[in-house]
Amino acid sequence: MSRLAKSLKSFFLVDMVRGLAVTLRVYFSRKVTVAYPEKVKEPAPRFRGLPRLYRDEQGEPLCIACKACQRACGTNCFDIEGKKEEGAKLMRPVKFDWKLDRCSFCGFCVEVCPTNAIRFSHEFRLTGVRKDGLLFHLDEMYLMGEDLQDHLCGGCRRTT
Amino acid sequence: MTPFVADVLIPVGKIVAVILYPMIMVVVMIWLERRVVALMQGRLGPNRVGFQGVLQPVADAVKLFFKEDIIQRQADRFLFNISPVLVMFSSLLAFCFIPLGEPLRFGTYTLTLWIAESPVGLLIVLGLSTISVFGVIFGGWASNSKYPLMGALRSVIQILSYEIPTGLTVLTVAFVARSMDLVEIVRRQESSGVWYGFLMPVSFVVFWISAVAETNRAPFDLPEAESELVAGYHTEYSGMKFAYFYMAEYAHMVLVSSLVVILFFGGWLPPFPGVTALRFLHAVPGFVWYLVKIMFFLYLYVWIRATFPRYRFDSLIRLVWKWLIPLSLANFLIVALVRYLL
Amino acid sequence: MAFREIDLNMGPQHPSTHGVLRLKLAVDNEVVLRVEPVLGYLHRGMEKLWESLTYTQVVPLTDRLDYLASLSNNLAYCLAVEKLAGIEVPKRAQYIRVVLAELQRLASHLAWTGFMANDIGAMSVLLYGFEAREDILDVFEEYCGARLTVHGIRIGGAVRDLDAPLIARIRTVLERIPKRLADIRALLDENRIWKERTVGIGRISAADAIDYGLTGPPLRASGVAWDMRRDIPYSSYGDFDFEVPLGANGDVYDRYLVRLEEICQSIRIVGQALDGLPDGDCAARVPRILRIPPGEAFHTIESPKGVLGFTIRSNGSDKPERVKMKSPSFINLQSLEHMCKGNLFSDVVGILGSLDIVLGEIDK
Amino acid sequence: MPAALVDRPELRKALDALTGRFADAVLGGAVEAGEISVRLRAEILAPALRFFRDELGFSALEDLIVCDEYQAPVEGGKRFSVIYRLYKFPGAVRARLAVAVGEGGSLPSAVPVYPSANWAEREAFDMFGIPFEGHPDLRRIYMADDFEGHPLRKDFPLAGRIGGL
Repeated sequence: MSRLAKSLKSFFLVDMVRGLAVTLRVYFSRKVTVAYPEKVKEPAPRFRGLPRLYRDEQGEPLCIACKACQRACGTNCFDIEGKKEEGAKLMRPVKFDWKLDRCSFCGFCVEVCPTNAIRFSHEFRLTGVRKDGLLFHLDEMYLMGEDLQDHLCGGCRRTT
Repeated sequence: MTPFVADVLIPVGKIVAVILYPMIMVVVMIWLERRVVALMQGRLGPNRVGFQGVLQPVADAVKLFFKEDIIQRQADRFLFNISPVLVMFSSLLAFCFIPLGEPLRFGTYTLTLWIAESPVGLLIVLGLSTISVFGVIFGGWASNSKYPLMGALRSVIQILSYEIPTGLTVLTVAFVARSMDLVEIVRRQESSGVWYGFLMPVSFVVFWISAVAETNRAPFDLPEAESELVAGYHTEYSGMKFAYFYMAEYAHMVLVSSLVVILFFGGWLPPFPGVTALRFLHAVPGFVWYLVKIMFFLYLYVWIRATFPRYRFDSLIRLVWKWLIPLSLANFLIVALVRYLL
Repeated sequence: MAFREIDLNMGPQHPSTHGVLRLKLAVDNEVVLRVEPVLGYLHRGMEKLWESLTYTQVVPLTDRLDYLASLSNNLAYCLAVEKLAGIEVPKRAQYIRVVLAELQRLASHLAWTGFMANDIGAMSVLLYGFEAREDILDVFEEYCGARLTVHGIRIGGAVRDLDAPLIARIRTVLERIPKRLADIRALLDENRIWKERTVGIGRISAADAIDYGLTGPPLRASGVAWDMRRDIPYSSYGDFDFEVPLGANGDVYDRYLVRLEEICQSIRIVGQALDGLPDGDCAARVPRILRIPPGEAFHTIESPKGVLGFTIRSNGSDKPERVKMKSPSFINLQSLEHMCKGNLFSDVVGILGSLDIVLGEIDK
Repeated sequence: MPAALVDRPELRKALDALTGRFADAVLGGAVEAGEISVRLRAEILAPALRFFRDELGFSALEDLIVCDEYQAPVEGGKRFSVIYRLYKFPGAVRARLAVAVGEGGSLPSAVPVYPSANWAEREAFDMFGIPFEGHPDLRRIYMADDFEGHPLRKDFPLAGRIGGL
């Protein structure tokens, strides 16, 4: 570029006008953010939300209290106790405490589970209003996700 | 019309109006700024409170109103309290001299759309708006804290430096209009048929740049550069005192936009006042034209803020002393010469 | 009038110290005389913690070091463990790792561009950079379910295979980034204010940069061609054709240009890796409880911030004896005082931003 | 294996030069996986670093690693081994220098040779309590100044502080 063109460009603020044009174009173009509580960006299918215990089609719990997740967990989220009822074939958990405040959502528990009992839900709202609200017991582990919003923060509950 | 109405009610009404008008503009401006900046960044911006978030500034004000008013122990209480008032007062007072339109006639009574008209209105407005620098330096110094002090020092140097090109460009307008009366300047633009902004583009550009700098707005917002000085001279302020500084900044922007419109863009005149084919534009009330023009410049403020990085302090001062002052001086001489010859 | 020297505390709560860094500044009016970074506000004792975890359990914690480039941390740690344990990683897994690591570099550099511009005052660029980064985070979410602390690379390979829809998605993302980048460049490259704030600021010569141990883009901006991807290739980086962009002046503007050029190079690398994705497994078979005979391994990678290295010592058990991390931000931050001395206070913000530090990595 | 990591004769030559220079102060040396690995007596650390930098051209200090050999003390009961990793470029050659230091003993600072050792040594001092003589500013870097103990030592508890929670 010749010096003259350069100084002319500089004098007529060409660089500034180019910048202004960019912001003006974005002003009229599509917006990226969404109005959150009304519109929710759906998490990806593999999203690692709150982990949840699942039951099989007959409503039987899948968890056999093998504690594989407890051993795999690097942050000691789990406190599991199992018991074999008289005549039952499999062990069932009687205590399944899971601590949200310790969890790092690494996914080891889900990977090691031999019966696919513990899986990630799509619940991404993790805030609680009380500290004891971050400790989940056995019955709550089956509800985790959509059904468990009372447990967590009320501020951003979905309205739809 | 009874003397009571003419001498008491109307002046009081005008005084109320001159306080309300900038305040409403400030509220609109705060909403405009947050919304437009958001849209320019691909965000939605505040859209919760009221239709499209227009009541967001009100919500902000309510929040600030109920915030704890903190005066830190080492602060100079008197100056600390007086400075937000000083800043606010200086910009509001200047609005007394800003005409909003031609006088309206109701039978025999003439209602002027300004509180005070002075043959040197232009100088008074400029002078009053500069008083705010006292508020800034008092506030920065009285906070007894380092960031506010640095912000205040920057602000003083900046405002004082940019006064020079402002004064020089304003003088060119006064030369051409042969008046310093703001109403008269608009009338001259009507009679000459061309807005001074098109007649003297250099004056306009220099005035606009200096005006942005004087209102401490991006890209010249060094006194409150948030990435460096946290919040500049009002770092230690909270609650309504902070709101005063905040509103004063926006009121100042409205004031400067009004001045630009009056000096360079024909105030309340419709576009192309001299062209007879466009006479139909006169059907729209002058005040509407006036507001539209002011809004354009307020938009420009926001647009510039959303686009540019922030100047550094030394280059800011270099810009004014090495570029704007020589440019405005040359411009001043040329205009004076042309005016003398014609 | 002589102005008294002022001690100024910048941080640990300050808009532009990028976390909880505290800078003790001594300024004469606005001129910086001394800068002393005070660290430790985010110190979590990671290295101590790792000694009590199994090799596998350490991986998700490395996410929390440089949280803007968690996959790079995963990669560095896993490569070091694999070197120590002698695990052969399948070729396909290596390519997937390259794709992930380069996407992470893109995300980190885009976020940096935004932060940096925001520090200088151009606030729209922050959002533009983040918009492009968001696309990449969406890919990560699609890939393994998390956006920021991804935990996508495991010892022995990657967490899962790249399938056709995901590959197609990555390609569209790669096409979109240059458009966003063009916007950013139009706003900054030629802008007189941006140039005034960055050209010639925070200069460091090549010799000084090496002395201070600078790595990554700040070092390359000084004209030193040191890129671990090319010099000591790991994870099949030798298969790809890319350039190592170099600066000449070693100032903030050159660091900006080097990073932008690295974004373009990363796009090239990801494209090549996707094109040449070999068949095979996405991970080697590695026992979950990994026992490694006593030994020591040191492995470095080129993370977005610089040379990131892990030294791992094993003692025959399933837990490491000692893990030492060489964090690029920690070492790069050392040269801050050298770069800031004599500059104006405003420039400290820009220079600090240009180093691209992440406190999670500095404080460990 | 990349070309950079193949055993190279010049590395062996460099190692020979080192042993020739410092003779019995070099306790062990090897060239493995493309890097020089030597174990030195702490007394010759400073001249050895200077030798590596000035004569062998290792211009950068990559990392400084301290290991607490609590269970198996090295070299006559010395508790810590300190590893200096040097890097030479172009050429991508690495060197690993290991010295042993006992509890209460000290090492000469590497800062005069490699300025980048500054914070690394402060970190080693903070985490292991190894003093470096001649360091310009040896203070704790992560922990608070009044913190007791050195967290990365093996006898420091994982949770809590010295002397209980």
